[in-house]
Amino acid sequence: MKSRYSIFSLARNAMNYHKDWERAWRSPAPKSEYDAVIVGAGGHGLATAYYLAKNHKLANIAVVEKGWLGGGNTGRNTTIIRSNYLQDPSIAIYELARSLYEDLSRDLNFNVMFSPRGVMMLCQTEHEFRAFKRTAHANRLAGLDCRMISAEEVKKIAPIINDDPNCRYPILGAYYQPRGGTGRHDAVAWGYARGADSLGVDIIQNCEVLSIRRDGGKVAGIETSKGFIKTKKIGVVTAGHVSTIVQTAGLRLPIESLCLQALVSEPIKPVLDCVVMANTVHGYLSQSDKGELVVGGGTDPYNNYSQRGSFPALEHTVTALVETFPIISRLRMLRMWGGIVDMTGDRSPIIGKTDVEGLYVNCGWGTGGFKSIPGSGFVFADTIANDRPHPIAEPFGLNRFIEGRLIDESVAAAVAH
Amino acid sequence: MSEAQLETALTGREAPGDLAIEIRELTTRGMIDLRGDAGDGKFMAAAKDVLGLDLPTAPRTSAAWGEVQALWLSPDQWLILCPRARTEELLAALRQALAQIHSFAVDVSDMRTIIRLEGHAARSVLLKGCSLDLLSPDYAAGTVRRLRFAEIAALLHIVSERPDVLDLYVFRSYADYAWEWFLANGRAVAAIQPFGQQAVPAV
Amino acid sequence: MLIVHCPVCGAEGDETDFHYGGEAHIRRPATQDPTTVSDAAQRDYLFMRRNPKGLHFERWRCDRGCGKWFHAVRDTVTMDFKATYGITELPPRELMEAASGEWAAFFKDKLDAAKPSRKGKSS
Amino acid sequence: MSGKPYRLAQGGRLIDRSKKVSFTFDGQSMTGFAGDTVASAVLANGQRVFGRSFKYHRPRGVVGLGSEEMNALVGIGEGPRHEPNLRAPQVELHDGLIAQSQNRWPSLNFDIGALNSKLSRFIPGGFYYKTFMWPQAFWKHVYEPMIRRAAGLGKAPAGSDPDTYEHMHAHCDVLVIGAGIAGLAAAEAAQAAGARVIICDETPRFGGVADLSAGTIDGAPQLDWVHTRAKLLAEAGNVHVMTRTTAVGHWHHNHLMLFERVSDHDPEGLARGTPRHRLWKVRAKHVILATGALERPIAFANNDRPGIMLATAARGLVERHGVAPGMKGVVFTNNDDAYLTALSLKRAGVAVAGIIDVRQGTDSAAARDARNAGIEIIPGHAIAGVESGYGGLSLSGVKIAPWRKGQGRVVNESRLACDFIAMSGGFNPVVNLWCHNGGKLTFDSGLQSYRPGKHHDRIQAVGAANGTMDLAAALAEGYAAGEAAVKDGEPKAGRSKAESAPQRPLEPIWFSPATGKYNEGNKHFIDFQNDVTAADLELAQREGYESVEHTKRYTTFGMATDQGKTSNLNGLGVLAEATGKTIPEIGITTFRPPYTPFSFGSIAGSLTKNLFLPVRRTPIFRWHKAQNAVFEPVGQWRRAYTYPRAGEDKHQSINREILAVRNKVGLLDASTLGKIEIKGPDAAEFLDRVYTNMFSTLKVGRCRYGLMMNELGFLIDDGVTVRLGDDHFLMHTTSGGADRIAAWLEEWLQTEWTQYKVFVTPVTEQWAQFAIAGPKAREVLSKLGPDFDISAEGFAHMAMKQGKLGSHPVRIYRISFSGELSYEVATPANLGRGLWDAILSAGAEFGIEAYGTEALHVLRAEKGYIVIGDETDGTVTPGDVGLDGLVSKKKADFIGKRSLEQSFLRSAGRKQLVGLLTEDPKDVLPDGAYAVRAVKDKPPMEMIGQVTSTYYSPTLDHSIAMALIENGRSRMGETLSFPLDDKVVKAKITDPVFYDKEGSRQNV
Repeated sequence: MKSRYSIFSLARNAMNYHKDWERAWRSPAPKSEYDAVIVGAGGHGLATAYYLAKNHKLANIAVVEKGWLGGGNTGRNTTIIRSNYLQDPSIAIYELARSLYEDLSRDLNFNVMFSPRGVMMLCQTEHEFRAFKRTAHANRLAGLDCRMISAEEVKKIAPIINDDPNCRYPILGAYYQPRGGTGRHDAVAWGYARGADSLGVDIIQNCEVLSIRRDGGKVAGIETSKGFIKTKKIGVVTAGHVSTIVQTAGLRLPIESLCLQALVSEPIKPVLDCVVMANTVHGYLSQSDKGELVVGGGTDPYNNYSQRGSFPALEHTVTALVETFPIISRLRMLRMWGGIVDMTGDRSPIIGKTDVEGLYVNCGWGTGGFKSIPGSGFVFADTIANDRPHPIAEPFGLNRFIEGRLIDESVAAAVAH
Repeated sequence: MSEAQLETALTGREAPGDLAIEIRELTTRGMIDLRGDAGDGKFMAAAKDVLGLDLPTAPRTSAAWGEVQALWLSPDQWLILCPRARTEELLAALRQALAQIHSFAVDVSDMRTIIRLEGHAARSVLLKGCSLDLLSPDYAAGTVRRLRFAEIAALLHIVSERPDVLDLYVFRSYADYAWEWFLANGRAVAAIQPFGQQAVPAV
Repeated sequence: MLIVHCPVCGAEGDETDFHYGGEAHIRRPATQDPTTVSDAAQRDYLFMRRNPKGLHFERWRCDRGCGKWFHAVRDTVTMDFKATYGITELPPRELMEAASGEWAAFFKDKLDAAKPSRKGKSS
Repeated sequence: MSGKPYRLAQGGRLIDRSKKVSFTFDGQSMTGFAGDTVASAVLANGQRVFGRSFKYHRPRGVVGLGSEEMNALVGIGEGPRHEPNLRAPQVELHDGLIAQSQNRWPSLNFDIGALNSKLSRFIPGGFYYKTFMWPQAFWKHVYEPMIRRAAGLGKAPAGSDPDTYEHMHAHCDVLVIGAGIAGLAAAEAAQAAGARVIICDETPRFGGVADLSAGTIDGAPQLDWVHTRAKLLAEAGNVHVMTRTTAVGHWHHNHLMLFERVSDHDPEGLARGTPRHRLWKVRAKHVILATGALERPIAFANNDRPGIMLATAARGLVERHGVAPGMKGVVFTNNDDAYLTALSLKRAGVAVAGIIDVRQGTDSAAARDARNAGIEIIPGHAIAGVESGYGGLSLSGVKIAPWRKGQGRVVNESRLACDFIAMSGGFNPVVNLWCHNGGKLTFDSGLQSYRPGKHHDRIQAVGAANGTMDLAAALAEGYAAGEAAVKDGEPKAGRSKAESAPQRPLEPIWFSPATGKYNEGNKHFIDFQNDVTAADLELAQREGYESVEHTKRYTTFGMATDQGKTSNLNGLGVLAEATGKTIPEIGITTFRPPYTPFSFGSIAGSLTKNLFLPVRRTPIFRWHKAQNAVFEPVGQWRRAYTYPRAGEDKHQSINREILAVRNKVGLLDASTLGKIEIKGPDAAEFLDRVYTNMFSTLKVGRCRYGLMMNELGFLIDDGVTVRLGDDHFLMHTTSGGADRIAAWLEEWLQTEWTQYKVFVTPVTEQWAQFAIAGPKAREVLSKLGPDFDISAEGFAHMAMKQGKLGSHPVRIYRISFSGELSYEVATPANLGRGLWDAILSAGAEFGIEAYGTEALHVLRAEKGYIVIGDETDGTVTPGDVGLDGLVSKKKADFIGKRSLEQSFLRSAGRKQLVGLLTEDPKDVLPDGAYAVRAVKDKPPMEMIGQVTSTYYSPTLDHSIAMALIENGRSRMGETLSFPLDDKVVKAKITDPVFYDKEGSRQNV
């Protein structure tokens, strides 16, 4: 077990100019065999390993990572955490994740800076208003702490919002989850990494998986850039790169990889103390602890592995936000970037077993990955350990595409008449 | 019942004096959307009989015969322009001539609003809202191009050059938006002279 | 922002002047007789997608031009368009040969079928 | 403020001493000259501290020459025109300018936040991950607000931006970024070959650092050459020249954004209405990067004190603005370039205590010149620390010591008195744009920096941006690139020749040890703005944050507003030394757009307020507006929702409108309905494919309601389609679906059923379309003078007619969405307003009233008609909404048919559409309320379905609702519970048709 982080350890180390801090995680060479191997050391993969070790007492686990841990979408998102979804399966997994986030810093002894500053989803058309009212009823009966708030309350919570009733899309109200918020994305990966490492998990960075070796209908192990690793259980958690990996085991997935972009402004003193999502105009905004305004947009439409998107996707988002938050007009964009997200046909994730024994996938989180990390890792670990889907994971199985049991959250926004 | 009153999308709108270009709505033009197979000789001949012109088959071109013009829209689609008063007659003639040929002609005179832009700054103003290479020789007089213009779909017809006369066709419901866009982006004080003679930069 | 070229009308423009239509060459099994289509075949048609890192064969529409659909071959890493071709056509032979992974498997029988026989050559 | 003579008596080629300019800094009135920057003018006034750093709140002054500035960030302007975080050396001074320092409280010289500096020992890089975890609630309420307040730099403006912005698009053959020597040469060569050229420079001037560099072109000063080239390009005709324009990003297929600051320097222009910023979207066939190089600072202890700046910055102040960086300076360098600064200072009469050069020996042209000018050179030495006054606000001297690479501690230290330091650790080519779209870099050991490597786009780097530091070589490289960029171009430019003295190679210095124990307590800043020190980087390594990305994120190095322009390579150098690796082995973080931050206003351009998104208006829009209609956005349309009269609220007016339709007659503007004409021999068969129900059997002149599914088997649209002829149909779609469905039909025709001979032409906007609905509808119609039979027999329900109503040509459909006798009349859009007015006057005697979309919705709900998007949400099948009868059993195939067979879509327990009547007729169920299987004290409760539409029906004087309820159709009569926040509403399941179940009213 690692020595604990605290204000006291910080003070103690300060006396010695911080020369004695331990490594947050080891840098082990791969063993020849593990009980389970997780492919992908992003938030989801590391959380899976952590819970496998913690909840299911599997000690002989490795997480293999092509690059550096947390270097993919975990470190590229806009860090929003919320669970106010419409469909029951989504509510269950995202609320599990959100509630784990509440206590994650203490659980991991690593400050992941979960900041339940509230998430507001603006209602800017009557149709959107009605759709969110429906979600609000569903969430209330599911036991979530969420409520509709008036345009006046919106203005009180986010004073910089454009409350002109004659603007293009006046604010009619909002759907508000007070215990939603943000977290520090890197810290989530690092915290899980440190936690998993301290429970004996080998995190093997700079180790690319070349293929999955099958033994008939079962997995036999993985070929990696650091040699063959034998294992009976493989959990693939590689987001946009999942298709290419499972393809080596002869498996197809209903996944497409798209580029999702985000940007931050230069840092300014606090102006916004909650997360605001404006779905009608496609933009969302929050302010980081450093003072940067964090902006997320939509995906480019076409398959893309380049981590570089097109300017128009963000241009539309920024234009919408200038309209919604007029003061940002004179602020400046500091940095924009893209991540490769894995989209399924119903834009909900896939968690579960595959047709190959011992091969499990956890992918398709699309644009919703960060907020789900603890819940995703929790149920995926349970699924791998027990070789059957965790009840919360069950609806997200691959079978739904055969049965037509889709979990489509975007449909609620369908507009017609 | 009295004569039907015409109220176009921009009726009553007048351009302010502070613009770098002249803009106005053209209200007396009839339009027919004509579909047919350009590879079908019978279709082309029948159309020519009625319109007096060869339907242009080269992409983004136009043809004219007297007061009738044909703008290429697609390999199987043209926009026929004529005086508004002649639309009905021309449409009837087309339908009759094309009765036995797989084709379709429909009156769309009211579907689009035509905004005419005139002046040497016409292209540079338009370039504030569209990404076409309007300064290249590809956009000589007669050129027709569908485009994305300031968030809306439009059709551009280069009527003549030096000085530029440009017709911008937008769907009727967007006419106000397009007009407002020109008022904001066409202001003389914001005029740009791309290329050509430039002020010498400081050193 | 990509520049897309329409093989039908020759228009070239920003990607936003075009509409991306997803994976190319997906056969709709139900068009013949829906009753013969298995659940798995229907799932494959609706949801399973080739998601290559590299050459991808896809559909686009010349949205702000001639309105016609066409096919394109694009590298999903460099974003380079390698070719465009008609909406009812197969890609150029060399690009079918250059395809990898699931696409290579898909084109294999097409390449075999299109292989000129010796006899055909000499006659 | 002191009256120290920082403004030199002469010199400063850019300032006009005859034009005094007044401005304020932190409320203090100051003066400068035209041609000053905020940096030069404030420094000339003796003010050295410009702001406080991000974490430790240490005082900071000017470091850079231009956009690399990371310390002297100021807020400019007031109120809604305030702009934070501007780099002082980039801000051009103008009369009345208001500048404010940032990140300090209460004042710049006395800042409470500087306490952090005292505590700095306890808050190393990444400290916040290790603490603030207890108690849990304190993070959100105590710790985080504290951190947020302390961070953040400048303040946001107050209020909405009064200025305008715009976009501009341009295409060119060659885009040259940077108008220094190499860039100008490239532009000249390309334009001479006939190419369309755009050349832009971030600064207000062409010439780059030609005025600060050694060497001549064609035997004359470089500036002479720059003058002639600037004129030549501006007058060439095929060149667009731009100053104050930053190329901020490079995207796929040579798409670039150029950010032009049109009026920031020109408040008068702004007042006249010139745009403030303009964003150029440029498509270039070829890009030439001539972005130069940026000087590196050197990491020595307390290297952040005000008065310590880059050597080029010091030179720029003297040469361009006639401002002395201090009274007496030292130059600290590892290369020859900084010697020019010493010479500049000396020439200007500023004392130079010496040039401290880490390199051994003095055998170079630069050293000779320095010695000849009487400047002492101290070779083989480095700065080991600085002496500073109270609070670090001023500098009094430096400690120097012999330099040996890799030594841990300093010996033989000596002291030099000085009040400023000009430092140069070498130069980094500006490769940011090279990398934005995936260009690779290669490490250049001569420069000890990265320069451009491979790139898959047509882009080339020249001059210093390419690592070519020699003047003659840079010039030649510029010419060659300009010519190469133009494929068929003939080289026409007469080539100029440059000459400059050869330079001695630099010696890398990434870290200069301090006095005392190695690395303890001294701050060697790497990222100045974010307060990241060499020790922080080493700590990150020790803790296992080994990847350079980890180090960056853990310490925040390179993440400040300069995005690592000055810190990046120094950080890599420190990491390399700390780990015993080479710099390339350390790796490099990715450069992302933008190169320098640019305004969100420029990204939005003119598309704000009334231009933000288009509003679509129907031909009757002006009338609606004149009636003070309440509008509802439907897609991009604005539709009249209701027309409240004086003294009415919305509910009253909606009820009045409903009753008018039920009892008299109403008029609805339905122009937004999608209209698509479909013609061809296969049109009927095609419609059979796209609708769930049969259309080939429809008779000419008749209308039929149709349902459309997607391939998943879910409803996506509905509407009435009319058969105009054997091979000719008119399809109506939902308003929101018009464009989507037209494109959908084209897609199927072009890509799947290519054998069909069918033309699809959308004609939505050709027609103004109105519903005349109500018992008096026929009488109103009759008064309008139809030239066709409108009798009940002659014009039956679901029939259509073409003809004239008075002078108006019309298509008229006897269809009803209200359940009343109803005619939908379509007339060409430009005649629409006339017909609308005519109908109103014809209907006046029958009490006709216009009704809006909400009345329409209540009317249809009373009749149990679905609305796509209300009763359906993209997961609903025809069977779910009770329209199984409209799903053909005969047709072999239609879109979505196969998916209806999927097990979940056929499963028991699907939600089915039913009507609901609340127990209390006044109790209107809320939108989207859920019914539960059993009411419990508290959630969770199992939900069995939800309200899809809910209204108060004035017709029935009863609340009505439609709902999708699990097995709803087999539960008729059952009472369901809808638990709300404060109560449980009970409602009985009924048939969804609440009114006139027999349909007799529409069949009169």
